[in-house]
Amino acid sequence: MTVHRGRGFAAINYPIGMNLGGDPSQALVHSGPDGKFAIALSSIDLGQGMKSVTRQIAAETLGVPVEDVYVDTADSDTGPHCMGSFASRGTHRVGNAVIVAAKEARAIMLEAAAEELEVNADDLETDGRGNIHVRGAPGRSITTGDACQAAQFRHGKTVAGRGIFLIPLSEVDPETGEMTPVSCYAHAALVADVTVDDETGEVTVEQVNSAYEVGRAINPRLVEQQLVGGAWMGLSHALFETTEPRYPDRSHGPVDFSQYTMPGPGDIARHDIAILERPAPDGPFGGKGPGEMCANPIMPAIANAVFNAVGVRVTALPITPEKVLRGLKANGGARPGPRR
Amino acid sequence: MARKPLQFRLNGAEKAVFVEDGANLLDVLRRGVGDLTAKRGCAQGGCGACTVLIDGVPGLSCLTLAETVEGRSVATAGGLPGDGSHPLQEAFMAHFAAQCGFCTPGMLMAATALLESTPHPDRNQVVHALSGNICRCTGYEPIIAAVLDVAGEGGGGRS
Amino acid sequence: MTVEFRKDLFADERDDDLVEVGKPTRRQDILGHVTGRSPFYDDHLFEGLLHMRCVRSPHHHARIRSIDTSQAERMPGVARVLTGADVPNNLNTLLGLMDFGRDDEPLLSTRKVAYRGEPVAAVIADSEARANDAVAEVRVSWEELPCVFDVEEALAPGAPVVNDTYPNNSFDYHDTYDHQKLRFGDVESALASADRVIEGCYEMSPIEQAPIETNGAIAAPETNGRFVCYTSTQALFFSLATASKLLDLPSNRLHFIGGTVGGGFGGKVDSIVEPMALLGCMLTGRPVRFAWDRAEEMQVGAPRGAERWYLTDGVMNDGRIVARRFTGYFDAGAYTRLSSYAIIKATGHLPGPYTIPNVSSDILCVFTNRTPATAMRGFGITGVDFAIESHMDVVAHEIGMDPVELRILNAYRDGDMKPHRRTAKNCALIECAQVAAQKAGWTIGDAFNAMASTREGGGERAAIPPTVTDRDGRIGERRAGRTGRGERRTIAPTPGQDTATSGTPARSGDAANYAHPAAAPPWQPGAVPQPPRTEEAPPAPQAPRTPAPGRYSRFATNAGLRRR
Amino acid sequence: MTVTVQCVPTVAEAARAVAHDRSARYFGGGTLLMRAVNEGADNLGILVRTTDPDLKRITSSGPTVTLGAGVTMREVLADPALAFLHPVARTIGGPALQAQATVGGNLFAPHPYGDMAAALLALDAEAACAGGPSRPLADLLRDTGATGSQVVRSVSFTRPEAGTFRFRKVTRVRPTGAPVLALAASIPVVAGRISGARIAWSAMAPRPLRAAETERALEGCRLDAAGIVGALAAAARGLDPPDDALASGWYRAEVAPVHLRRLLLEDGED
Repeated sequence: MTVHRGRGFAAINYPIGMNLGGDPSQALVHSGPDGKFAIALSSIDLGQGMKSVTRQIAAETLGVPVEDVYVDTADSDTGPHCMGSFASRGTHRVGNAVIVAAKEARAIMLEAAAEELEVNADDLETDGRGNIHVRGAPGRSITTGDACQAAQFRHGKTVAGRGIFLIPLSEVDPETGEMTPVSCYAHAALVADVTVDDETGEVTVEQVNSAYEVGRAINPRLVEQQLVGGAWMGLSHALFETTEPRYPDRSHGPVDFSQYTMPGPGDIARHDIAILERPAPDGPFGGKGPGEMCANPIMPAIANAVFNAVGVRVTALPITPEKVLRGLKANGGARPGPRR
Repeated sequence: MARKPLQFRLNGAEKAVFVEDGANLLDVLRRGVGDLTAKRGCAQGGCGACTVLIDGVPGLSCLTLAETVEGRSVATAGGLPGDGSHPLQEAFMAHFAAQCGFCTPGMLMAATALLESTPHPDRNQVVHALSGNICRCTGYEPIIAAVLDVAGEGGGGRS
Repeated sequence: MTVEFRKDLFADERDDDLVEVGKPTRRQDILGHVTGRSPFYDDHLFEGLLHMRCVRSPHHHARIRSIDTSQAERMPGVARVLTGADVPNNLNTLLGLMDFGRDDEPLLSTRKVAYRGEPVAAVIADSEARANDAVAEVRVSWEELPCVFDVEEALAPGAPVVNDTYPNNSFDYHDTYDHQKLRFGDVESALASADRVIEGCYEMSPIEQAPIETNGAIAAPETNGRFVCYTSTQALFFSLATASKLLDLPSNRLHFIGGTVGGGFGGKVDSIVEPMALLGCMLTGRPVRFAWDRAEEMQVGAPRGAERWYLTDGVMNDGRIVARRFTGYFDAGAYTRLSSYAIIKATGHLPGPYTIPNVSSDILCVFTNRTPATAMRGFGITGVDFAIESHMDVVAHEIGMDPVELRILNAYRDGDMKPHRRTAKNCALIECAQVAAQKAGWTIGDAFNAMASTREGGGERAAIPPTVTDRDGRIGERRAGRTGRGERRTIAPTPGQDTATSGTPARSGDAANYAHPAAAPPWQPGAVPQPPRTEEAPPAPQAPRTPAPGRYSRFATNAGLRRR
Repeated sequence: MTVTVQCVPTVAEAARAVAHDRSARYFGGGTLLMRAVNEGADNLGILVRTTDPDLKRITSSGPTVTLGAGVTMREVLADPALAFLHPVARTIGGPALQAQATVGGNLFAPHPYGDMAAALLALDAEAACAGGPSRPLADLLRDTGATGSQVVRSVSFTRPEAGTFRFRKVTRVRPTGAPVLALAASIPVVAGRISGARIAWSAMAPRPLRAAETERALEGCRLDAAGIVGALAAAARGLDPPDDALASGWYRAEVAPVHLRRLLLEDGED
């Protein structure tokens, strides 16, 4: 038996938001009587962190501490329209809608503060810790809570805002495919190190080194969650998963987690990540949305690493031991490529 | 359909319910006594989202015939502190070890069982302890790191 | 595992001095998760809850002769048995909300089934066990039909018709073609003059989203004639609007609650469980829960569809890729769902993150007798990325070039023109490649380490070349072995064009001049396509459905998507 | 279908109840039957279970080991005297499943399960059935099929000599996935020659089974690369490896000799 080492590379870009646009999302922001804010969305948190990302974006825009913001999602009676949580659109589309809504609410809060402090609202700034100062005169300040209270109980104004973000729908030319598919792209490149057992065809991913460009990491730990989990899923797509193992034949489709395989906690590879941030001009604080693109580069990188290790090019996912073994037999054994 | 009386302790409290013949413990917990913390991911024994402790031993509540817990003690994530102050809860929060949160109660119970029998497990023991619990979001690494953190074995090599 | 932030890169484009953005704040929902209290749809208790289970086709393709529910209705605990006749508006396509494509899928099928597991009836009973018992008592008389599973076989003359709404077994684009085109430059000439022509074929497997929480919904009567629906949906208003249409119910009588979902990955947008649970609720007056079991989630719930990609690259010996041609087949399964749309997305993505002066693609959405495909993480992109990046490795191997250097050499840069005729900006592929290689200790040449996305783009690389088009693949030209090489015509670029819409190019218009393979009848202007048939004809092609005014809403009526 | 559960005090009564009604099934650990109940399998009417303490009995101190059919994988793992079986029990599901899965249930688990059954075959175990004599496990499995109605009380076997029992399981998912294949072996070596070897497979046929031709080919051979050549050639002979989502029958047959060789030559130090 020989275990061969191999190394593969892949690089990808990924379109952010629903293709062609036409996918608005809306947000409503309002303050309670004491300056604690609620954000109403109809966007879905299916684990990607929608509530948390929009909460930070809202707090940054309002100029209040993140603890003063709570995001409520997905009650169609109270939440405004949202297209949905898919197509890497959450951070970009919903985040932008939240900014629009939060800016409107912030302006009302600052107007109330200006009236209380008897200054021009343009001269006010927030410190992000719950205070509104006169620029250049930090002693003259009012808390965001007091400002919101004043707005509602003395000035008769709602500290509230409405936001929508829409990239208008693009046409598609039938003859050339001319279109405006998206407004920005995320990027990634990845090196996978594998070993291949040339008697069994088994592939083990030993190490992953990656670079992901995400625009702006609104929350670095949430980005990390996506990248680590997404690379795991990509590895799973590369080596394990399919609902139709005899595609296009429909037989032996798995109906449980014994037969539908995914890497277990004993199969995970060490993954060292670099995060790059080139802000998207139209993203919320430059943010793009790493949730989908992070799963993609590892699939071809593993396929390329297997080729480098034993000279077998598996062109149909998943790269099962059987496919590798058949390739080895067709080639008359392993044909290791250059060491990299 | 026959219904049978069933008494057991749930997170220290006595429970008495009538259960349908052939009912599994998961349905009895969720619909019979209103403990919704055990999750139904497959009802096949394959995902671990419904993991509970039965007399301190981890069990898949979906594969447990409810009547077999007569007179026994069942522990669920519902018995963990509501303020997240259990060391495992704290570690899961600090390590961002949950995304959608659906597998989390089962993971917590599997990890609880491990740490009660093996207070200082190594990584391999943690991997084995979690091997019946599927997480589709995190790639397991943050969960393993969280459990190792509680075990005092460091956080899994974060830089 | 380590994570590093390369704050040194693109630092001048970024304000890192923000208060909350950029902070590793704990998730807002984390306490709910670690206490087991986060409220998923199934964590809402209702007195007198009923449970729904479906009667599903055991066949891949069959005509329904009859459905007898009488025995099931008499079973203990059964509240109601539903069939397609109970669905107020029993035909839909998900992207109808975007005015894209024709309604092609029933909620409960009445005439025929086109995939194994297709639902034809549903039982509502006071427990899942009793619902299961009654499902076994629904008698369906089937007449099996020939079936087709392979995307290219489905396009062959004589293949069984999978989906009567699309009798060619392919989605109709722009009322004109059986595929979506991309044409940029002159691929054939560039291939002819390239040093090397390198071909490949790559396949993406069907994949299950596998959220640990399966699809499900609970619908219950609310006061004042409204219905509440707790749902696992990924797209609340998408599901609400779909339910409103299928149930012919004004949307303000529906109250959807969700937002805390046990994983989705694209598998919770199809909006099936919500209208089903609501229909059950409307007809019984009681709360109804419809939750897929794991087997349904894996084999009936729509997967990421299979894809097959043929790539041909024209490459110079120095590594420059001068032409790239794609022919892609998306396996939609039996109904459209979202596959037609994924193809537009894939078209806009080609040829990957590279600047290639001549690019063409033909991508088909093909109907086969398998579970309908839908969205999954990386929808429309993941499969072609696997194809492109596998093929890049093949090219590097064939011409003896370092794989990382090949990518950097061809990478798109700020100011370059993309084949969909929009200028690239905000690029970062080169930097990602450099950083990943550096982390892995993969040595690349100094010249490649010195390159940057922000430099040496645009200029000649911003030009739109004279483009050769063709009218290959008119609707009705059903055949396999597509080449993407039809009659050629050249359209000149519009002067000064960069981000503006070019408008529809002029056509020479004489269809009789275009070449057709012998196997397919020549397309005639105005003729209704008549593919070879092996079974009885479907109903006459439907007129576009006119929505009952005010009954349900559309999200968009823009011409770009209305072109079908 | 909706089921009725009967609980009886003894195995003997359970066996009688099962024999009495065609729709009755003996309910052991429940890992397979409870799933069938949850999924509404239509061939279940009565589930018969018993609280008979005999089923939980382990006799492991002497030369003859007896495991009650209701002994769980977790209980096997808790017994240091059963250390040779720990590599088997440890890979059968995660800890929660191990606490429910029983030795008796594993004997009748459908493909691809049955790792413990393969181990017991390689140990030449006898099965004691309720209301019947003990019989070789190999015969019981051959005659019963995967969904047998036999109620097994216990299995017994002679404790293997140190270093003679080996187990190897190939999974797609580590550490406790379902087997692509598993093989167990008892390899006594007398005066440098293999004598009385027993090899058993799971997931290489519809049911776990002994590899008779391989065993014959090993007899009298040296336990080295040259000595096992004949056995490797015979590895997949007489087997009927099924196709499933984990692997095709072709793949299973193709790698069977590889894993047999690794078991014989590389796994000896475990």
